[in-house]
Amino acid sequence: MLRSPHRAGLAGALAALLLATACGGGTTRESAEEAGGPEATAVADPDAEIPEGLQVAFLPKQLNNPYFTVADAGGEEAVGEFGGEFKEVGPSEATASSQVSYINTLSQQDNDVIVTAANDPNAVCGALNQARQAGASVVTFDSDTDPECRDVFVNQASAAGIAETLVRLTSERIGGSGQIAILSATPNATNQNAWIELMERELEKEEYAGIELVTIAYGNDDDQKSFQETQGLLRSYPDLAGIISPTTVGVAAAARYLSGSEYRGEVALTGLGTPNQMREFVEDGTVESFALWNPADLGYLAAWAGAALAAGQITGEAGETFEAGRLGEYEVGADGEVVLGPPTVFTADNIDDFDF
Amino acid sequence: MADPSPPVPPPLALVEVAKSFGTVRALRGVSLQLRAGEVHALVGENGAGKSTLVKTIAGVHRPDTGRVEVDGTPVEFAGPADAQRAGVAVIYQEPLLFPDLSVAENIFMGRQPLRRFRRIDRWALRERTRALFTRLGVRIDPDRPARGLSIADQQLVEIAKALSRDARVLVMDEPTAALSGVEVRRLFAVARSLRDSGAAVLFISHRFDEVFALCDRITVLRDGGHVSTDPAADLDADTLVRRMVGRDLGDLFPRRTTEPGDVLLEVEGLSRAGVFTGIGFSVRAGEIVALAGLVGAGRSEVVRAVFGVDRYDTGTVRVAGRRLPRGRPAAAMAAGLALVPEDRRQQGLVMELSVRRNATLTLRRALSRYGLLLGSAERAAAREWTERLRVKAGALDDAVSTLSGGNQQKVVLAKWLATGPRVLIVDEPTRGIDVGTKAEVHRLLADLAGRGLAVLMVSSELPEVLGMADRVLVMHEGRLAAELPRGAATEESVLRAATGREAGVAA
Amino acid sequence: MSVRTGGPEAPVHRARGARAARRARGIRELGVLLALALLVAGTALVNPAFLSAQSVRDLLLGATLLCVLAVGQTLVIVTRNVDLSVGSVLGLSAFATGSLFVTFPGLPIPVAALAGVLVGAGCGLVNGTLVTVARVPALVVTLGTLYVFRGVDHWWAAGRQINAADMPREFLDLGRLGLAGIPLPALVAAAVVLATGWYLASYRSGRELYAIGSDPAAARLSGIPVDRRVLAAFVVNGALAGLAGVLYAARFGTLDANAGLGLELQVVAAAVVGGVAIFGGSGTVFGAAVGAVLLTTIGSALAVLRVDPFWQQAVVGLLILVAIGMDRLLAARSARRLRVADAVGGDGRPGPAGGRGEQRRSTS
Amino acid sequence: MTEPHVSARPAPPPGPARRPALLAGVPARRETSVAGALLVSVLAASLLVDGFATGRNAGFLILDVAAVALIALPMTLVIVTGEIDLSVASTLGLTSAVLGRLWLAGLALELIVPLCLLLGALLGLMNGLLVTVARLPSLAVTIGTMALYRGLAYVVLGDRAVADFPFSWTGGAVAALPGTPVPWVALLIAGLAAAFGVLLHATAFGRSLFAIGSNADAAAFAGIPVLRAKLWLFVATGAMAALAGVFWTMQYGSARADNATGLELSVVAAVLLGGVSIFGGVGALPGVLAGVLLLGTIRNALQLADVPSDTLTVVTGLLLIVSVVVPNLLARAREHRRRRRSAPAGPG
Repeated sequence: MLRSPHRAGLAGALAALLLATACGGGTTRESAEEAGGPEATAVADPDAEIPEGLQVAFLPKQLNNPYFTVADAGGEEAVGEFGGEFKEVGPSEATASSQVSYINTLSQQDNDVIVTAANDPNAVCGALNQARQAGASVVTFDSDTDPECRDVFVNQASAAGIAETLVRLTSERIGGSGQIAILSATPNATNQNAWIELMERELEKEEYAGIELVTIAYGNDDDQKSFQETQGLLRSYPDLAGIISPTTVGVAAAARYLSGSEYRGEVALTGLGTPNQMREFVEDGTVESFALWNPADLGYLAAWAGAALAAGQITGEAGETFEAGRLGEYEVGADGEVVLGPPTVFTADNIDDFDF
Repeated sequence: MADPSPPVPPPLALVEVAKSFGTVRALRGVSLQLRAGEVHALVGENGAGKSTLVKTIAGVHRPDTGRVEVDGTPVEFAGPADAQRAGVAVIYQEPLLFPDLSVAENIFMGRQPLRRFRRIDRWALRERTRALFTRLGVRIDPDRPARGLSIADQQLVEIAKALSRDARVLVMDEPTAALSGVEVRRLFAVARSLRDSGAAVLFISHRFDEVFALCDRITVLRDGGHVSTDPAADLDADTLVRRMVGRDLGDLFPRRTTEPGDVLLEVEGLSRAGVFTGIGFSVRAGEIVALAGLVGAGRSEVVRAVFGVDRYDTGTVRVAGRRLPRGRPAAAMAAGLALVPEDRRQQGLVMELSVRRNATLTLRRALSRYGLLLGSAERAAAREWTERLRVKAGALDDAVSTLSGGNQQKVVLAKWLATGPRVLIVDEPTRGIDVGTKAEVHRLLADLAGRGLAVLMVSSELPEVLGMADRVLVMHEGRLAAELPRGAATEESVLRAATGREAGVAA
Repeated sequence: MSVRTGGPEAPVHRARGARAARRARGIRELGVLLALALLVAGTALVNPAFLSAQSVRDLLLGATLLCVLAVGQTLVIVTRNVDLSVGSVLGLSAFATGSLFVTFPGLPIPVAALAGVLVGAGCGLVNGTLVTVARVPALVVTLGTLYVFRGVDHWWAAGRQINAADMPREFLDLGRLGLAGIPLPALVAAAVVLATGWYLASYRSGRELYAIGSDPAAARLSGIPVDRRVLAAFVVNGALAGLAGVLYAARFGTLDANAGLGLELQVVAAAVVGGVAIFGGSGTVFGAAVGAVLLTTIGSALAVLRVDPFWQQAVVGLLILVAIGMDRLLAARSARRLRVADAVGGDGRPGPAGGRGEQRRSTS
Repeated sequence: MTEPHVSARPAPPPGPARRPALLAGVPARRETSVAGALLVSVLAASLLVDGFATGRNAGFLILDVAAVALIALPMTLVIVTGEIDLSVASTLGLTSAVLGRLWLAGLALELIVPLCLLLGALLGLMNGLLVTVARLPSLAVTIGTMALYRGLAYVVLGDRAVADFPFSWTGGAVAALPGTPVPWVALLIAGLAAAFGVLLHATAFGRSLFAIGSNADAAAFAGIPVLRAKLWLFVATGAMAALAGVFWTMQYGSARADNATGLELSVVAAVLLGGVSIFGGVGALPGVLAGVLLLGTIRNALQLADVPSDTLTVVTGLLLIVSVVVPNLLARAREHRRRRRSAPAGPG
């Protein structure tokens, strides 16, 4: 389907340019036809064996991102358990275009399972679908793509669970009233937006009536930018009582800024962070508590989900179940989502139990 | 060379120095002694090898064979710094200034007076510069940047630079070309005082009056070879010219008799603020008109404006009665104008490109068919013109930079003649080319004029001006100072007008 | 690129009278300073918190890295070269410093810092050698080493991240503490600016850098050891990028292989905005430093003003264009004035339009 | 020294009558070694890397380099004249953002695309005017517009992504020619490459570009409208960057302001690798195409061989340096030898 000569569009545009003719009713947003992914017609067989030597490739947003290094290590553990071959590839810059190039390579290499975290929910779609047509099972984790383009999405935590946890942590810390701001990654990060939306809904609840969400800032998951944005927030909103940063880069940068400023201990900060990055800020009192799932578990589950797909135990339909090694049994939810579980809350009491 | 070597070895000597550039043999075994306490003149035509000799002394070029001796000891200059350490200072023909730096810094670059901790002593820097300028009798602010200095001022800064080195050997490569009479006299006074304090001075000039006024001995170079070295007292100008040219002057300039036809180039009231003012003249078919004057008088600027490479503020240019738009060389070319520019390497040719590409650069459109420019058409056109002008080139696809100066100039001429011009402007047509080619170029110009072209020739060489031109226009400080018909044009009358000492027939 | 003139139509001579020239040069740096003052004042009017002690500290801290890098870049640009690899050098040196602490936990801080600087100097040496010995244009060399150094960094880091916890507390404090309210890194940057500026203005070799950029051929003929000076400029620039890497490590505490990614064009932009001519020969480190502060302040000011942060980059781009446009305008105006003045009065000498040596020079 | 038959180099082999003529315009130097390197790496990859020598992979490879190739074509001409345009990737991004914005506004793609190309031409025109009329150095100008255009892209679309383009376009962009694995965009690139190649190597305009790049003064003295030529090249570069932007958006099905960030360096690297001198005056379009494909091939082969991306980065950089250093050193060695040979042997 993708290979068919549907090139009328661009060629037509060139022709239109050449003839310098304005056109009347062309392809507009309203008339856009829906793109369809490959149809999932297979039937799940819950008892199917996971074949030996399954080739599982992890394609994170970028290499050199410690979060993904941990997640991929979890994946490697799982792949070892079911006797497959693990590999991790990826671009050194977190761009969708280089990810596409890697997906193409993986499908060219006939990998059985591709586990990826998408840099752009749509840009990688075409390549993923092509890989699926070539026989690969596609699992997304951390950042989903358009559901059309993958078989299963392993969600780190239910969006509602994250939103609820973060709002609760903040509220506890600021005593239930005051101005708060959100420091996000990029505005088109799917998961960030979902969480922000749910946090806004959560804040509408009676118990949080005293809390006002004043703004959302974007640090682009860039340390220095997040650092600057934190400064900007505190400059613009002198009465700011709390910041929620549901991104590991953002929360670490914000914590570092606060810990070196006069606002330490004055402004409540919470968010999603890794224990290793946040340890010193918990110890010095900048941060009281923060949350995260265990990325190693996330990778571990994603690998198992991929194996289950490849084996035919599941097809991505809601209600199917599969075994995920030490994590036990999981069920596929609506839209092919598998949820890892509620986030872990880290405080000074338990942070030393974790090393990632 | 009759005179015996002095008992004291000379501060600097060249022994059998030869130097080639590609196929061009710039120096062929030249020996030269610069003695302490003498001003030594070096004369020769352009292209005789003077500049190469200077650059060898300066440590820029290393001789292929032969050697340089300092105080009788052979030395090898690895670079200009070595020569400077040996006490050689050079004033180049083209000033080598750093436009962004102040005049004082230009003079003392690398030798700035220092204070404690090897810091530059700005105060001393300024004062020493002032002192130098006082000695030269000029007024230039030591703190102004070199950018924007007039040619003469740049030359003076160069002279000050050389003076500041307290050199034992001072080389001056045409230092007076842009200077006024007063400045020249001051320069001579300085040179003499240097000589009297025991320095050796090498003086290069085209002006025989200066050579005879200043110098103790005179060396003549021709075609890269040494011709003679004699005490100035034993020589006269005619002998020098004969030795420089190697034959009688008459041979160089073809005799012609043509009746001037219609006016083909007409310039009226051409002005560009600060460059030239109120220039007006005309050139007829079959006529060769020379535009003479000192370097920096604005001659090249005028012809560039006429051709459209530079803009002008007011005035008109007409070719065969049709007015040319300003600043559009393409339009000038279409009207039948051609300009062989002054600086062959920088303006006339694209040195990296092949002979073929250079020769057909002006014909790009004419040679295209259906918008395509094919190599075959290009090659044919290039071959035709290079053969007509007898360009000596290895292959048409060789880079033009591999040719000798004379052959390069022929390529430039070929490129312009190929456009079939009605008016040919040549700016310094024989600068830096050998005598043989020079004569060829002169014959060619005469021939072209004979066939009805209007030729406007800018030249700094008086013999060329006097030998070739039907009329001589003389510029002085951006204005036309005189218009002299062939009969009235003499070395003296032209020079007088060029130095502004006397107004001739106002144009 | 076009080291040659754009076109010969008007061989432009930035002719200026002495006073005009000095004034113009002063004006250029004053102009940037004024723009900075206006920006700060304007922002402070809208939000007085912008001038609070904390905020000013943040501003200074934010400008530190760019400042140090812009100073080094100025050294190179002044010689008519450019170094695009500084972002990668910073990343490499930052990671090197961090890894040293990981490998040798008890390492004295000065040793680690020195090592970081040396890593940078080594990178600079590679660039400088390729430029001077192999005679490859600096733009090409440093575009290549931009990839190479970053690749080495990635290969070394191999997905690891060095966290604040891996580095000594005292080292991280260097990035935060300060003297009399001024953060230490900002003091270091100020020292670098002053020292380099002083060196460029007061030492022979410093002035020779300008001479080289002003006219490389003339510099050679004047006996200036051009290659050695250019090499030195690259090495010092590398060392300063290394120093910036050390400061980065101290300040951010979290190091992965992407530190300083894409910083190179910002650095060049800071220098250009600060009045350093892109084709060498003129400009001061003070200008470059003010340019760096201006660029970072724009970022902070827009964040404080809650201007859509998306505008930030566009504003920076516009600023660069305005800066080089102003340079050009000032030069053209004083050239015209001098040309006319020369023609009308004074010693009546014609202008220097025939100056051959001038024509090839860039009219930037 | 005086050969009676001044003839061209013996390079072009006998072939159809018009081929040598066209080829003669292409100087055979650096670009032949780049083409050789391309050939060698393709052969080596085919033999050594599993899955490289398949039609499908070739398709992937071409799609990967498509945007770089499209922009490298006009960039070659710009660099040949001694200028540079670093704003191309930002022009691509801004085009992509505007495309997305207009699509959100409900316009038809058939209308949006020409508008985008026009926009690209205008952005190029702005660069060109700043370089030619204001006489600013292109390096500085395009560093400025690089920031400006990318900034405007964010202003237009923010950090959003617009992705709901019809499949006939997104799928069509990456579609293959019927019956082959070759994406149709290869044909587009080939056609445009031929057009730019002819323009550069076989027209009066192209000839003048080399002259401008080698010596702008001499070019002006030869009546070449130096500034106008440069202006047009910047316009063409803008338009081609916009075309690449449209293609990129459809290829990835996602209009974003940050599309193709940093691509300008890849483009410049490919052009330089292809033998174009950064100082202008030297270069050939076939060499640049070979350079683009060489970079693409090496990337693709190393990826298939599971070589990590950091190695790819190093290889790209080294290739660029080596491609300039080696010929430079060789030329100097040759010059040195020639001088030593010719010096003592001059005829008396």
